[in-house]
Amino acid sequence: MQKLSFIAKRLVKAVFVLLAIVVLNFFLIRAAPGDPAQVMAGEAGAADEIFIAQLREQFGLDRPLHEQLLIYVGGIVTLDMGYSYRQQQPVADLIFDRLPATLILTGTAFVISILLGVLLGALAAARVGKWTDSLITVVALVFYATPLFWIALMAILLFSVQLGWLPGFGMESVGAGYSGFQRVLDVLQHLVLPATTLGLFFMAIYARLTRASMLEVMDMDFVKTARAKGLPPGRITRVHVLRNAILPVITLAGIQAGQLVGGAVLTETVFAWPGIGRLMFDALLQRDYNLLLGVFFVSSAMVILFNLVTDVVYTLVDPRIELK
Amino acid sequence: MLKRFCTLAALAAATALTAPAALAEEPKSGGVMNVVIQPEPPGLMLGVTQNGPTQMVAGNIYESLLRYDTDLNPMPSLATAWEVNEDGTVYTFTLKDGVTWHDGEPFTAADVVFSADVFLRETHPRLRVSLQHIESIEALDDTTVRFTLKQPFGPFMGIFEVGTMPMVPKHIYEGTDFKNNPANNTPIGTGPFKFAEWERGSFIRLVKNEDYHVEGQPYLDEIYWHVIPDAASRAVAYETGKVDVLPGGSVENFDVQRLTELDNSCVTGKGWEYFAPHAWLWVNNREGPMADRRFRQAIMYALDREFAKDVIWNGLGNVPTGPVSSKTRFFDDDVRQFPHDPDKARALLEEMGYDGTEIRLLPLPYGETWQRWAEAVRQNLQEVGIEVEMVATDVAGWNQKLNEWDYDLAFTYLYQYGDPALGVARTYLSTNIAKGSPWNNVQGYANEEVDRLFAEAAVAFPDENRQSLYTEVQQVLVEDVPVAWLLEIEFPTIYRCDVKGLVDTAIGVNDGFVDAWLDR
Amino acid sequence: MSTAAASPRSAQAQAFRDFWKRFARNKGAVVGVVILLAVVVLAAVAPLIYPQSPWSMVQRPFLPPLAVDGFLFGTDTLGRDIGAGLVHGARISLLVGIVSTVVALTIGVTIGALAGYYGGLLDDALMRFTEFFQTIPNFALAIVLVAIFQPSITSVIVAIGIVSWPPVARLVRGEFLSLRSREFVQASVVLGQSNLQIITRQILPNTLSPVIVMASLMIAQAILLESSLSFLGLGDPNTMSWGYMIGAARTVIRQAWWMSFFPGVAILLTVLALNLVGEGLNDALNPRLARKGR
Amino acid sequence: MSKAAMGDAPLLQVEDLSISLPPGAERPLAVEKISFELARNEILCVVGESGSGKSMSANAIMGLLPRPHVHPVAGAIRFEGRDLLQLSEVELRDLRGSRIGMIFQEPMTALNPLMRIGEQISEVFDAHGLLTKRERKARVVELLREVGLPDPETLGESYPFRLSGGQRQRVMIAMALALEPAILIADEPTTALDVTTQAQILQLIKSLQERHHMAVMFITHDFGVVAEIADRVAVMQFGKIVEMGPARKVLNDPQHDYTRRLIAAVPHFEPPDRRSLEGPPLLSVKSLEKTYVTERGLFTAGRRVPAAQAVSFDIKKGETLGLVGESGSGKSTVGRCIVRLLESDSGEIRFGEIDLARLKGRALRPHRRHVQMIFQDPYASLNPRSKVGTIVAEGPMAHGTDRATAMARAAELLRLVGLDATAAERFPHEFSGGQRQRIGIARALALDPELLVADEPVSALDVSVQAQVLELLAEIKQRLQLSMLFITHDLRVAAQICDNIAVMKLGRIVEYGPTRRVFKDPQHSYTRELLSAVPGRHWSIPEVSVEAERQAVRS
Repeated sequence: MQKLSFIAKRLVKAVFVLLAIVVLNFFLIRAAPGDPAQVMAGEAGAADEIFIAQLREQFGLDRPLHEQLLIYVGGIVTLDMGYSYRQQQPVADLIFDRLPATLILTGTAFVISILLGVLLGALAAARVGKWTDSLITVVALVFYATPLFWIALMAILLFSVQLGWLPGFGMESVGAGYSGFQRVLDVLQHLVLPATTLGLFFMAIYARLTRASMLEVMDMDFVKTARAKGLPPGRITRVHVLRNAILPVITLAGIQAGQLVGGAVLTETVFAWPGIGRLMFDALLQRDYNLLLGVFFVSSAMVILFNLVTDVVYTLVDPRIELK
Repeated sequence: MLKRFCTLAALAAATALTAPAALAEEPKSGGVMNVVIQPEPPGLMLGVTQNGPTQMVAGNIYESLLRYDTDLNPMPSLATAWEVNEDGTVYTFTLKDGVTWHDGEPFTAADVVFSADVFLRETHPRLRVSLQHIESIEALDDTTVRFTLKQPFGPFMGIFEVGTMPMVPKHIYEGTDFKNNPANNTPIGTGPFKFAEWERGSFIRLVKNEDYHVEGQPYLDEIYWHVIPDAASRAVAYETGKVDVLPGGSVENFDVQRLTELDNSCVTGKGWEYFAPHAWLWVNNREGPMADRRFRQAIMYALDREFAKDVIWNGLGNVPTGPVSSKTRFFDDDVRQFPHDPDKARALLEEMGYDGTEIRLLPLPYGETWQRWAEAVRQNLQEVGIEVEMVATDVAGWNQKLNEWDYDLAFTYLYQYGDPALGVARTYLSTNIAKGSPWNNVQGYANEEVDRLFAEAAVAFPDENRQSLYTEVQQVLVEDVPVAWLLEIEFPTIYRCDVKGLVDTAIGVNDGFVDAWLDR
Repeated sequence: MSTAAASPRSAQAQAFRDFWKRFARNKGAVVGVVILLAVVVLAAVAPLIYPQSPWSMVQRPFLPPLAVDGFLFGTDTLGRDIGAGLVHGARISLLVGIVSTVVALTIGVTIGALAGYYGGLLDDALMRFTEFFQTIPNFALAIVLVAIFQPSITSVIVAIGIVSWPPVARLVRGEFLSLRSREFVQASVVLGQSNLQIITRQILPNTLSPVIVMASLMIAQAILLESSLSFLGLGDPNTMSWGYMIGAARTVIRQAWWMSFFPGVAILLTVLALNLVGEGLNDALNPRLARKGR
Repeated sequence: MSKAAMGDAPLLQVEDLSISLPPGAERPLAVEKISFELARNEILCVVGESGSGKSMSANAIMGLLPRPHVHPVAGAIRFEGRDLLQLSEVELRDLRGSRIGMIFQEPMTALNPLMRIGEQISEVFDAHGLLTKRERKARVVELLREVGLPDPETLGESYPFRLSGGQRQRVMIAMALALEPAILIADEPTTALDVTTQAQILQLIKSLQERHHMAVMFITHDFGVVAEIADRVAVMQFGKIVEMGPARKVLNDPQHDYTRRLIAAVPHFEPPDRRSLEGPPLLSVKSLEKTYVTERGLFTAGRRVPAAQAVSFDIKKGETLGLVGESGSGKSTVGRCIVRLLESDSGEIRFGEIDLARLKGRALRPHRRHVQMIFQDPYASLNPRSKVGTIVAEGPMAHGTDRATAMARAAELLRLVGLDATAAERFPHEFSGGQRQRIGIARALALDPELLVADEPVSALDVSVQAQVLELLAEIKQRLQLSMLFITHDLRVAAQICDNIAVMKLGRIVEYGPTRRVFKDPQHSYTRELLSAVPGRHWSIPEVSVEAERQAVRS
C-alpha cells in the first residue's frame, strides 16, 4: 500500500519532469538551422517555393512556434507523438518498430556487462594486490579508455572479415526465411559482436565500481564483526561484503538501464543495427522534428521509469531506505 | 524525316522487347537478389516521393511510358509506339495492351492522363516545370494518349522516365489526399515486382509480379533491399556475400577498388547517362572577391581536378569542360580550358588585388568522399594563397545556407536529365535567382546573353538549331566561370559478375531489375 | 608532535614532496604521468617537428608506415602525413579535453556550490535542473547540441561541457552539503563571515581534491567524446584531431589499417594515462581511500 | 606481575607480545613486550589513552590485526594449551565466536545493515556448524531475551537501523555470547553510548560475566568505568603496560607516575562550593522553541521532531551555565540557536538590548561578535586548508579589521592559549587534538566576545588533555570576565566547571539550579537517573601527588 502510493506520487512527479523535458527539447531542436521541408525538397531533386510552402503547411511549420508547441504538447498528453511526415508514418509506430532491436542489443550488453563486471570486480577485490587484481584492473582500464567505435571496427575486421566466424552487421540473415528456434539462433549470432563490444565498455565501468565498492565495504566494522564470529572468508565476501558493495552498482545500473533505451548510436551505426539510436541520429540530420522529439520523449520516459524501478529495487535490497 | 526517326525507334524497341541487351546467353529464371539501399527511403510511393532511394526501389514497382538506352534514345515501356506532328507540338502514344496494376485492375489511357495531368502536377515539382509547356493531355481511347504542346519543347521526349513521370493508379488515388493516402504504404504499380514487406530500419522485400506484361519476365523471384546505415558495414556486407549489388554511392569511393578486386566482382560506371550528375562549386557571385571574374578563374586554375578524380573518385568520371556534361545532349568542348596551373591562379589573384579575405567553404554533407574532396579543394586554394575556412553542416543546414545564400563556396552536384533545357539552364538563368532553393541560380549569376540563348534553345526546332545555340552559351559561361565545375561524376555500381542484365539503360539500377537475372 | 619550525616556503615544498610520495606509490600513476608528459611535449613542439599544415597533401596516398623515409606512420587517403596529424591532433585533443572540462567545471561547481550551500528551494530547483540534463542520454544530447550549433571547435567544446557538468554539480553539492555542517564552516558563520567569503574561502578549497580527481577523469572522457563526435562526422572540419582521423579512415580500415590504428592508439594511451593519473591523484589527495587497493 | 585471581590456572596468557606498526608510523611497535594473564571469572580492564596500543592487544588475541602491515613480531598468546599466534587461519576461525567472543566500540556500524538481527546472530551457529535451523531460531530468541531486549521474537526479524545504539550493543553482546565463549573481549563497548545506556550495558556485561563465569577483557579509556566493573586493571602507555594490579589498589593507590597523572586528571564528581553571582543577566533566553521538520516532499508532510520547547534561562556576567543531557536532548540545538547557527521558531534570545533571534542576514552579522562558539571536534572545527594565523584572524577581518592588525592580534591570542609564535604559519594538521582545541579557543576570543558557547569542547579529548583544556578555559574566563554556556553530556565535567546547571530531556529543561544543589538534591527523576548512571560515582578519587610537574601546556 505504502509502496503503491509512493509509486503513484513519483509517477505524478515524473509526468511534470517529462513535460518540462519535452518543452525544453522542443525549443532546443527548433533552434537548429534548416527544417524538414528543406531537406525533403532537396531530396526531391527540385524545389520551388510552392512546393516548400506546401510541405511546410503539411508539417504545420507555417504556424507560429508557440502554436506548434501547444499542438505537440497536446498530442503528447494524449500519448500521441505525432506523425513523421518524412517517413510517412506515425512516430509511435516508427519508434516501437525499432524498440525491440535496441532492447535486445542494449539489454544483452547490459546483462553481460553487469554479470561480468561485478564478477571481475569482486574477484579483483578479493585478490587485491595480487596479479589477478592487477590484470583485471588493467584490462578494465584499457577497455574504459578505448573508443567504442574503434573496438567495434577492429572486432568486425577480425571476427567477421578475417575469420568469418560471426556476422558483422544487421540483426538477422534477411531472406534466409528462418523461423522459430533457428531464427533465435540467427539473431543470437548477429548479436554477439555488437553486444560484446558495447558490453565491454560498461563491463569495465562495473568492474571498477564493484572493486572500489568492495574494498570500501571490506574496511567496515561489520565485516570485522563477521570475522569475529568465526565466519569463513568466502561467506564473509558473499553475504556481508558483496551485498553491501552492490548498492552503488545498483544505482549506476539504474541510471544506465534508462539510458540504454536511447540506444547506442555508435554501436548501432557501426553494426547496422536497426535500433532507436540510429533512428534518432537520422531524424536529427533530416530535421524530422516529431520523430526526434518522440525518441527523446520515449528515452527520457524510460530513464525516469528506470529511476523509479531502481528506487523500488533499492528498497528491496536495502531495508534502511524508506519509501517517501 | 521525323516520322522515320520514330519508326526506327519503335523498331529498335521491338527488338529490345524480344531480346534484351545481352543476346549471348539465355537468361535463367529464379533466385533472390540482395541489394543495398542507402539511405532508407522515406516512402515508396514514387509519385509522392522522388528522392534517390525511393526511386531506386520503386523503379521496380512503377513504370512510365518510356525507357532510355545509354545514348538517351527512347525505348518502349508502357507505350509501344509514338508519333509526333511536323512542327513538334503534338505527340501521340500508343499504350501496351493487357497491362494490369498489381491489384489486378487494367491499366488504361485514363491512368496516364490522371497521373500526368492531376496527380503529378500536384506532387512532382520537377515534372511540373515541364508540364508548363503542355497545352493538354487527352485519352483518345483506352490505349491512345495525346499530348498537345503550346510550342515545340526540345526535351519533351526525355520526360517519360519512370522517376520523372511514374504512372499511378487512378482507381486508387482519384479524389483522395494524395500525400496522406494510406495506400502509399502499400504501393501499387504496373512494374515487374510487387511490394511485399518493409521492416523499417532493416530491409524492404519485393516479389516477382507473376502477371507482368512482358512474357517470361522478370527473371528474379525476390529482391531484398538492405538498409545498412554505415558505409563500411555496407562494404562488409558485400564482401561477406550478403548482398549482390552495391548501387552507386553506397560505399565510399576509397573502398571501390578493393571491392572490385574481389573474386566474382564487377564494376560499371554506366547507368548514369540520363542523370549525368555534374559536380561543381557554387561561387557566390554577389560577394567579396568572388564577384570578380578573375577570382573565379583563379579558382579554376587552382583546382587540381585530375587529382580529385584519380584519388577521390578512383579515376571514375571525367573532368568537365563546362556547364554541360559530355553525356548530355548538345555538349561541346570547344571552350576555354582550365588546366591545373597554380602560377596562373596566383597571377590572376595578384592582378585583381586579392587581399586575403577568408572564404567560407561549404562541403556537401554526403559522406566521407565529399568531405575528403572539400579538404583537397581547401588545400588547393590555400596553396595559391586563398584563405579558406571550412564550415560543417548537415543536410538541413546545407540546404538552409544555400537557400539563404549564406556561403562563399559550396559543393554540389546536379542531374542534367539528358537535356540542357531540363538540367543545365536552371542554374544560369537570371530569372532563376530566388532565395529558398538550392537548385536554382544560387550563385546569383546574371547575363542577358545567356538568358536569351537558353530561352531560344529550349524551343528551337529541330536539334541542329538547338546545338548551335547551346555551343554558344557554353563558350560564354566557361569564360565567365559562374560556378567552378569539378567533375562529371560516375557513381560506380558494384555487383557480382554473375548478376546479368543489371545495368543496360540510361538510368541503370533506378530502372528496375526487369532484365536482371542470376547466372548461378 | 612533529617539529615543523621550518619556513613556510620549504613547508610548501615539503607538502609537495609528501604529495608526490603518496602519488608515486601508485606505479600506474607514474606511468600515466610519463605518457601524459610525452603527449603534452609532442603537442607543444608539433610546429617544430611538422612545420607544414597537417592537411598538406605531401606524398602518395595510402602509403604504409615506413614505406618512405620520413613517413614513420604512412600517409592517409589524400597523401597527408599521419605523423603530422598525430602530433597536431594531440593539441586539439588536449585543448578540447581541457577547455570543455573547464566549461563543465565552471557550470558544475557553480550550480553544485549554490545548491549545496543554500539548500532548500534553490537546491531543489537546481537539482531538478540537473536531473533534466541527466535524463536525456548524454551522447544523444551532445550530438544534438553540436548539430544545432553546427560543428566547430567551439560548439564541440561547449556541447561536451554542457553534457558533462551534472556529475560535477552533484559531487560539489554533496561536498558542500557535508562541509557546510562541518564545524569549521559553522565557526566562520559565527565569526560573521559573509556567505561569499564562506563559500570561496572555507568550503571551496576543501572540495578541490575530489574535483581535481574528477577533472582528470573528465578530460579523458571529453577526449573520448570528441572522438566519438568526429567519428559521426560532427567534428570541426578545420582542425586535425585524432577523432577526425579515425572517422575519416574508418571507410578504408581494411586497406589501410594504419590510418585508424595509430590515432586509435593515441587516444587509448592519452585517455589511459589520464585515468591512471586520476587514480594516482585520488590516492594522493584522498588518503582515506588510498589505503585500499594495495 | 600479579598472580591470577581466584587461584585458578590462568585461562589466557599473553607473553612478551610485540606488534609491529607499518613503516613511517610514529613508533616501530604498536605494542612492546607486554605480558598479562586472564583468569576465569574475572574482568580485566585494560586502560589507556588513545594510541596506547590497548585495542591492538585485543585484536591480536582474536587474530584480527589489519595485516599485513600490522602483525605480531614476538611473544606468545597461550589459550587452552595452544599458542594463538601459531595457529592457522582456519584453526583461529574455529576459536573465534565459539571460545572467544568480541564486541566493539561502534554499535552503529558493527552490524550488517542489510541483514536481519536474528540472521546475524544465527550466523554464529552456522559458522561453527551447530544446531538445526529450528534450534537456532529458538536460541536466538533466548539470547535476545537474556541480553534484555524487548519483544525478542519480533526483534529478531528487524533490521539493525530500527534499533538504538544501546540495543545494538546488546545484540552484539548476544552474538558474542551465543556459543558461551570462555573469554569475552570488549573493546570500548560503551564509549559511544549515552551515560544511562552505558550504565545498563556495564550492568549487563557484569551480570552475564558472573552468570557464565566468563573471563572478560574490557578495554576502556574511562577510569569511571574501570571503577565500576574491573576486578583487575592494566594501564597502558605507548604500547607498554606500566602498571597492573587489582582494581582497588590501582584506583586508590596508583604507583606509576603515568597512572597517577591519569587519575589526577579525572574530574571529581563532587561539585565544589561556588559563590552565587549578582547582577542583571547578560543573556536571557525566553521560551525558545525549535522543531525540526524532516524532509518535506511534494505531497508528504514532514515528520516533526521538537528539539527545544519553552526553553528559558539566564546567564549573568561571569557565569558558567552548564547545559547537560543525553544525545537527542536538544542541548546542542539550544546552543546553536543562541549563536544563530540555527533559526529558532519562536522565543527571545535577548543579549543586552538586542533580541538576537529577531536579526537576520546582514543585520545580524555585526552582532555576532558578542557571542562566540567553541566546537566539539578539534579535527573538524579548523579549516584544513587555512593557516592557523588566518583562522584566528578571520573573525576580526570579517568585521573590518585590516589584515596586519588582525594577524598581530592572532599571534597574541595564540600565545595566550599557550601556543608558540610559529603556530600562525602552520596548518592545523600539524597540531595535536588538544592544541587544535586551543586554536579554536583563540579564534573565539579574537572577536572579544562577552559570551562563549562551548559545545562539548573536551569530549573528544583524552582525559589528561581534557583537564588542561578545561583549566585553560577557566583561566581565560576568569581573566577576561567572560560568561559561558557550557554544553556537555559529562556530569563530572559539569560538576567542576559550572555555576548553574540546566538538565535537558527531549527538548525541555527538566531541572535548573545551582550546580551543587542539583547534584546534592536533584528534584526531577531524570536528573536522579542521570546522576546515578555516572560510572564510578562511588569511587572517591584519591588526592595523588603528581611528581613530575604538570606536562607542558602544549603537549
